[in-house]
Amino acid sequence: MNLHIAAQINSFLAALVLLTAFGMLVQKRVYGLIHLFAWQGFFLSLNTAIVGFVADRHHLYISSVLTLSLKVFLLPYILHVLIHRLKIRKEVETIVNIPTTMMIGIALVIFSYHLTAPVRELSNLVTRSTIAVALATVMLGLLMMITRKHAVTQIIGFLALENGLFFAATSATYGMPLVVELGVALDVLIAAFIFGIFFFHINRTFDSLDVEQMARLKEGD
Amino acid sequence: MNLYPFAAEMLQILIILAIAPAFVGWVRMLKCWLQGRTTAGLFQPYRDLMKLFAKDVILAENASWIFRFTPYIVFGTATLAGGIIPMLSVDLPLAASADAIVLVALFAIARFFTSLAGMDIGTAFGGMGSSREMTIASLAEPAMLMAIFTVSLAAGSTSLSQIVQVVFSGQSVLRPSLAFAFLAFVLVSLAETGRIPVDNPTTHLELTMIHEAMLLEYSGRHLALFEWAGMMKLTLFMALGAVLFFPWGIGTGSIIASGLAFVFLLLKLAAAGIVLVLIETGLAKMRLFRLTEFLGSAFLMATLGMLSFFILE
Amino acid sequence: MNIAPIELAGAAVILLLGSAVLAMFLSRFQHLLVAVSFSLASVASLVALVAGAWTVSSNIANQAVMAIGLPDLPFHLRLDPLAGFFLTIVGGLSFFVSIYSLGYVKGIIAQRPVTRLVVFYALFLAGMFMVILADDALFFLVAWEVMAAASYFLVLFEDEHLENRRAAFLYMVVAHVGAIAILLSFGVMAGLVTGFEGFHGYTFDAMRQAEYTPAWATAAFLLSFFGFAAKAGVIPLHVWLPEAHPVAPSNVSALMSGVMLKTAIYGIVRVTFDLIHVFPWWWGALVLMLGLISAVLGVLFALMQNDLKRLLAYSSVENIGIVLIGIGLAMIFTSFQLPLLAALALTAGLYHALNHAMFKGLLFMGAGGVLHAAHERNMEKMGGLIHMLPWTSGLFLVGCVSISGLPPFNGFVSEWLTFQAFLLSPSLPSPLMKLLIPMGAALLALTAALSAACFVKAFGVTFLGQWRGQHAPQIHEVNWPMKLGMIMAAVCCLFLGILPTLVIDWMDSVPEHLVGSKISTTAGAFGWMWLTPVARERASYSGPMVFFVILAVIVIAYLILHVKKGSIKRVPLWDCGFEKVTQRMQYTSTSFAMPLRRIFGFFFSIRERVKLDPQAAHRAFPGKMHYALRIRDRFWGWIYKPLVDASFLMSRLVGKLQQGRIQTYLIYSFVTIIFLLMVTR
Amino acid sequence: MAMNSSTMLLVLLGVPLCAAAILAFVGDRKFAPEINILGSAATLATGLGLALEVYLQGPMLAGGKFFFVDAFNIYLSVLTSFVSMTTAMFSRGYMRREREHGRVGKIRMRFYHAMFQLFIFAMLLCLLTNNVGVLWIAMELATLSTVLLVSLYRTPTAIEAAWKYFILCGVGIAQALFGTVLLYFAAEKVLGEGGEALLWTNLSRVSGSLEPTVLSLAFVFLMVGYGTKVGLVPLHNWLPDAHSEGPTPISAVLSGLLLNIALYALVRCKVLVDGSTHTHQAGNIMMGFGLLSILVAAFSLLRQKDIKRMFSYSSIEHMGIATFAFGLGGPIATFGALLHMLVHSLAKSAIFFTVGHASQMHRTQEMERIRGLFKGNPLVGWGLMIGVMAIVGMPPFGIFTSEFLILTATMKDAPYLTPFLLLGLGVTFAALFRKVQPMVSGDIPSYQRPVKAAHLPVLLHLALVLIIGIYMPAFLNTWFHTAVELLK
Repeated sequence: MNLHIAAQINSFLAALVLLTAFGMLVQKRVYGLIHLFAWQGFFLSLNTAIVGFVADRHHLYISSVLTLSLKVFLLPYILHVLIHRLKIRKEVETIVNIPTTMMIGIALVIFSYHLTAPVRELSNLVTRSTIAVALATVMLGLLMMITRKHAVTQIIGFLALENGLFFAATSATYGMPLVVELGVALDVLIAAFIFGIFFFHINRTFDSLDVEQMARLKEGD
Repeated sequence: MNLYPFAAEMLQILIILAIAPAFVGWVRMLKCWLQGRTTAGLFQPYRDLMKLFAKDVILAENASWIFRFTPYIVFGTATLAGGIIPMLSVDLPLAASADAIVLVALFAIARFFTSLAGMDIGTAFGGMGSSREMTIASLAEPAMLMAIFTVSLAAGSTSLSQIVQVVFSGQSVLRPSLAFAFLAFVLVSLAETGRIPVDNPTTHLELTMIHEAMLLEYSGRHLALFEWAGMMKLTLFMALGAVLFFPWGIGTGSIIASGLAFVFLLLKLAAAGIVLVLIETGLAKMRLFRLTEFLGSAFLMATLGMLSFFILE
Repeated sequence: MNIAPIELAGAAVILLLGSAVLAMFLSRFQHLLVAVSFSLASVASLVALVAGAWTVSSNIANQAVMAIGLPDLPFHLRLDPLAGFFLTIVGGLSFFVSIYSLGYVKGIIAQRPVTRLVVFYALFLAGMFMVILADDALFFLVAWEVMAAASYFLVLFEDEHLENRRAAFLYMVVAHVGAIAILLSFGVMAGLVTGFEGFHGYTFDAMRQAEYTPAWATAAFLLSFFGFAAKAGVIPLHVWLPEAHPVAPSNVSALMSGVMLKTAIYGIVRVTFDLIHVFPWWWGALVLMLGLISAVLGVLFALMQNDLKRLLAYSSVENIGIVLIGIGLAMIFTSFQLPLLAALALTAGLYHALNHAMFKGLLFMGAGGVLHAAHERNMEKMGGLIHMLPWTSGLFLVGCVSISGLPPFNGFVSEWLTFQAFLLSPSLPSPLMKLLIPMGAALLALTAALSAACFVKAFGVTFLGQWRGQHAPQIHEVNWPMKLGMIMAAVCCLFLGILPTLVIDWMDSVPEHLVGSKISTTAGAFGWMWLTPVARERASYSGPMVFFVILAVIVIAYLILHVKKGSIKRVPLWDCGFEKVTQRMQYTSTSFAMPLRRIFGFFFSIRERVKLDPQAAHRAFPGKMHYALRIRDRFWGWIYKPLVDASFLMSRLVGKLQQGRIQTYLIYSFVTIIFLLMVTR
Repeated sequence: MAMNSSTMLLVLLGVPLCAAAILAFVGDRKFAPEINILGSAATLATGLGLALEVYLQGPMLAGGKFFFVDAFNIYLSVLTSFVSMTTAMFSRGYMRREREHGRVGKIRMRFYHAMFQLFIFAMLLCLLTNNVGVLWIAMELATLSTVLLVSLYRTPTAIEAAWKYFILCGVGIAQALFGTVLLYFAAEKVLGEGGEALLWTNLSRVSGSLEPTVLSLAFVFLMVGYGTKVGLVPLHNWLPDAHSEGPTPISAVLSGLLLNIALYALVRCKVLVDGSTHTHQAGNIMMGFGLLSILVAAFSLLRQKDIKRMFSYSSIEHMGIATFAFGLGGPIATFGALLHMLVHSLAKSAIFFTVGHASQMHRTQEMERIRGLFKGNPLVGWGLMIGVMAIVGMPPFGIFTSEFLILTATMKDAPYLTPFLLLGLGVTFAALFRKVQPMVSGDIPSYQRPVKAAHLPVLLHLALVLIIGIYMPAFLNTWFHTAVELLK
């Protein structure tokens, strides 16, 4: 297929990624969050594969497969198991109310569009328009971590942020060198295990996963 | 080298030693006349000294060597001071060895040791006397020095004989700076020599006495030395004022001149005595803490003198 | 064989460092340790003294480079007359004090191990020597801080007492802040030299060659002056001094007051006259003003003290003030191109520095003797020691007379010279200066008079009268090394007082180097007996004459009065017809200072409380009275407390940044990114 | 034997990895600490050998351009392996006592030892890799390997600290990855895509022709990312918690080494950005962060109660100084900054050793209850005192030299900032002394227990700091100068 269509598909997927990001921002239920995260991962890997196909970078296939296995199956599975094991309340309450969060999110999207303008001018790739989306996803992930007061949601936000980075990598530069991709994937994997362990510890010590309780170490009096 | 200056030096010292009691006697006589009492005569002080010298010394048990050493050092400094103030002649060998500042310092030595002697015995009065003495001194000395500085700025020198010469040869003596300095000097010398209104030399009422309180335990030759030194100090201050501010007739070399100078000196001292007595009978003794104002005004005078030296002259 | 003075000085430093290391190994045999290391210290000090004196007299400047420090910036050493002069001061006093310590520290062994004292004593001396020898910014500061740190540990020696810890802490903080200021001033000077393409700008030589713009020169001067003033205890930076000096062991306080403050003076002279060497008159005016303030307030605070060593410490503030007066005058004269007068003023200042080292060292050693014998620092409890400590009291008296500026001792000479410098101010072109500077002379006179009062009190209350405590303790005279140390210092005081001309002849190369003129040509013009700084007509002083005439009169009078053997009867005190007088009726130091406290009270924050016994029959006849007096100097409340409060407030605010919730932290980084993106975009 | 440099380099990285693998199984045995020490010692030996090579032959590429050794990173690698060895020595006795006190069990000991070596490996990889991407990965690995060490004691505060460490550093490092992506994006234009484009050697070669706008954008993310790891205010909040809650050996290496590594990464990136933008913008940003860190840390120091927490704030302050100096640029400031990184990590880890002993002697980290160390245990007392003297910049210790250079350079280039530095340093000094003096001085409290202190590490570190202060070896000097050339 020609570049034009590829570019359209690409930007369409980008839109979907952004959508899922927003979805996570407003989603209240934990399982919902995990599903959305899985979907985002799926779009991501799909996008990667397409970019790999269009620009025939074969190592992108590998990373797409990695993404698929890691972010669509493995991580959501782990999270499921954990949540099941730890019997977490299904509802997760936010600190800031949803509409405000939305507003901030939109502002962030605009901001990141504005920021990435120079990069867009420079790029001659089909995927150049999507870098703004990538940055936005990163920002939204961060925003989510800020607005949620639950360990699991924070982790999901963190992973979403990671997704954003990955998306940036593929969309801005047709993917980082393979060794880097692998390394990043490895790190994510380790991180996954670590937060798994953490959930247990936190749950045991504070008998809930509410990070609000973890505010003993402080200076202010 | 001609021995003349040394002769003049010795002569002057001897004269001071000799006439100091007489001057005090003169002052007392005047006072008696003013207060309508009969006088003990001009020579009573000599008799007192004789008597004291003749007496045995009685020391407190815990008097240390300082107590016994002090009278001598007081007397010594007074004598040296007598040697360096040019009264008969301006070229005294000793005068070169000590200038106005040293003169002040000499009196400071005497005071320093006197106060120590006052504290040596360990009575309340001795300590009180020393404390007050040092307080007054620390206010009086700056004023004194300022007065002298004014004069020495005018004369461009701190060496006494130089000052005397300059002022002597100076065309006009009606310089405002000198006038102010003189006023300051008078006030200060009242304080330094412990006269009314600062201190009453004749009192022995414990709470009012200052200088006497330190000498309370002294007797015999020690007391005599103190008394004599005190008389010399008074005389010297008067003489100093006389030669610094009214240096007429000061000798400049020859024997005749010195003889003339001696006559002039006697006249000046007589006049000074009169002024002193007038002041003393005119005023009453001040409270200790009024002295701040008294000496403060002395200091002010001196400062004004210095300012007027820079501004007016 | 021929060796340069600087090699001698270096040898002294190495000897000291060696003895410090040695001391760590000897710590098991305390007595041996004391004997060995303090004799080493005294030898080293003597060597340094020789090196310094030699340099000054031979009027040479020789340099050396030690290949340590940074490879690009090895330690530069230089021994010129100025350095030599201060090396002489430090070496001299530390020689006396080291001898003294041989006896003094032996007395401490019984109470506690003294290894720390010994080690840091050696380091302290080494530090001071190195400060004087240093010829580049880095080495200077290293030496400076070694000195500070060593003295800090010496102050902390008896670290179980709270007051020692407080004092040490305060001292260290002030010293370090001062050191940073000095560092920055060197930064200014070095920066102007090279622009930091290389390291050679840090050498003093390079700084000497540099051309300074007025603004930068002023910045450098102000910074360095701040730093050095903090070390010298110039009011208002003096608060640490009266805390730190009293609590240190007395031999150390002698050194701290006697010579450590002088290194700060050295620094000021070095930076202004040598490194910057072209400056406007108002620098001098500033120094002069601060000097006057320190002199007057210092002596007033000293007067109010009841702790002997504290009193001495405050009087150091005063004397540093007097030194600064001389230096300030010299700076003013220099800036108006009056080299001869500048030389006079500088000589006066430096001479006073020398004198102060001698008599303050002597006094602190004496105080140490009292402490050693009576285990008491509070004068209110002492008295009558002259009968039990004849030597100590006599030597202490010498110190008192000298510091009170009475002829024929040394204190008077330097004050006299300073007065002369003051009286030469009419030759200044600026009318304002003409008018104002003589006022300073009045303040100096006030200082002199007050210090006389202060030391009458110190000596009188401590040594004269009778023991004020309940029962007089068994007090023995101090041992010989201590006596020896004090005697030597006392002899120096007399010598410096009687034969100033010789000393001034000797030290004349210093002003010659710095302000390009010397006063010995006039000073010694009429023979060694007559000190005539400018011209004989102007002023002249002959120490020997004064001394010998007074002596002669005393002897004559004594002989005359003792030809016939007059008997001396010892009787009890005359009690003025009161009840039996007890020793509790004596004037105490508080009551002695009372009139002056009333007069100058507004300088202090005084809280005075008199409580009458409630169950007295009538308030005119109180059963007993309770009297409480607390005197503080106001600067603490004015300057330091606000600073402390401000910094704690600040830290509370900063603490609010971090109140534990992870979301907040995330927001921080979020905001940071946004902000930075805004900035860069 | 003569290994060529690249094998030596592989050994250098391999040893800690193997040690980690071994210790993962036998880490709870009696001889585990010895293995730990042995591994670190071997690492150090190899590091020294490599350093010698570099010193003789200059910078080199190895492992097919994958590794790169120059004056800048070799001295940090030697430092890293050295401090890790001394820390291993220290942790031998320390962890045994912790185990006796029942604070850690068998599994955790195993975990501890393995992770310790893994952490060393990660840091060395960080330093030696030539690939900016791998640099990032190694950095993340270093974080992850220490997260669970921080929570080793499983106390609520420990877990909280570790969680914050994990999340904040994770987020931060993610920003860094974004920056790296942008960097790659810009590099690709010049170098063409593929692994080549992320090699630092290539990047620095062509940095002049990299797109400035992109790089300045990238630098923001790199700055925030690695800055979080350096612990620069306001990204520092995890640091005091993490450094104070973990076992003391870990605090020592975290404060002494990891911060250096992060700063290293930051500086590498700055060089590229400067090369491309030719403005002082990056420098200014770093100066801003540095100054803010110095001031905030200084004032926070005033209110500390926990001894380890206090010293982690002082680490923030010193990292601030180094960052400030690197931002300031210029030969002398950079020289000072490099020296500062070295001496700070030596002095700081020495302090943490003594602090560990002190807190074990009193069974607490509360400074109120730590007293009389001079008398109680001279080594610990004087070690702490001298260490603090060094850390606050008293001569004749090396930190004074570096601060001297930095401050004077500041006086030259940015005089208006010196008052703040003066304030910061003054307050830090006062704060530290105010707390330390009572701890060392005074009489022994009743509840103090004697411990057998590990002499060698403390003495070794302090001696080195002293030597560097009064007599810096020539080879160090040449290294720094070549490094300064690299960082121009």
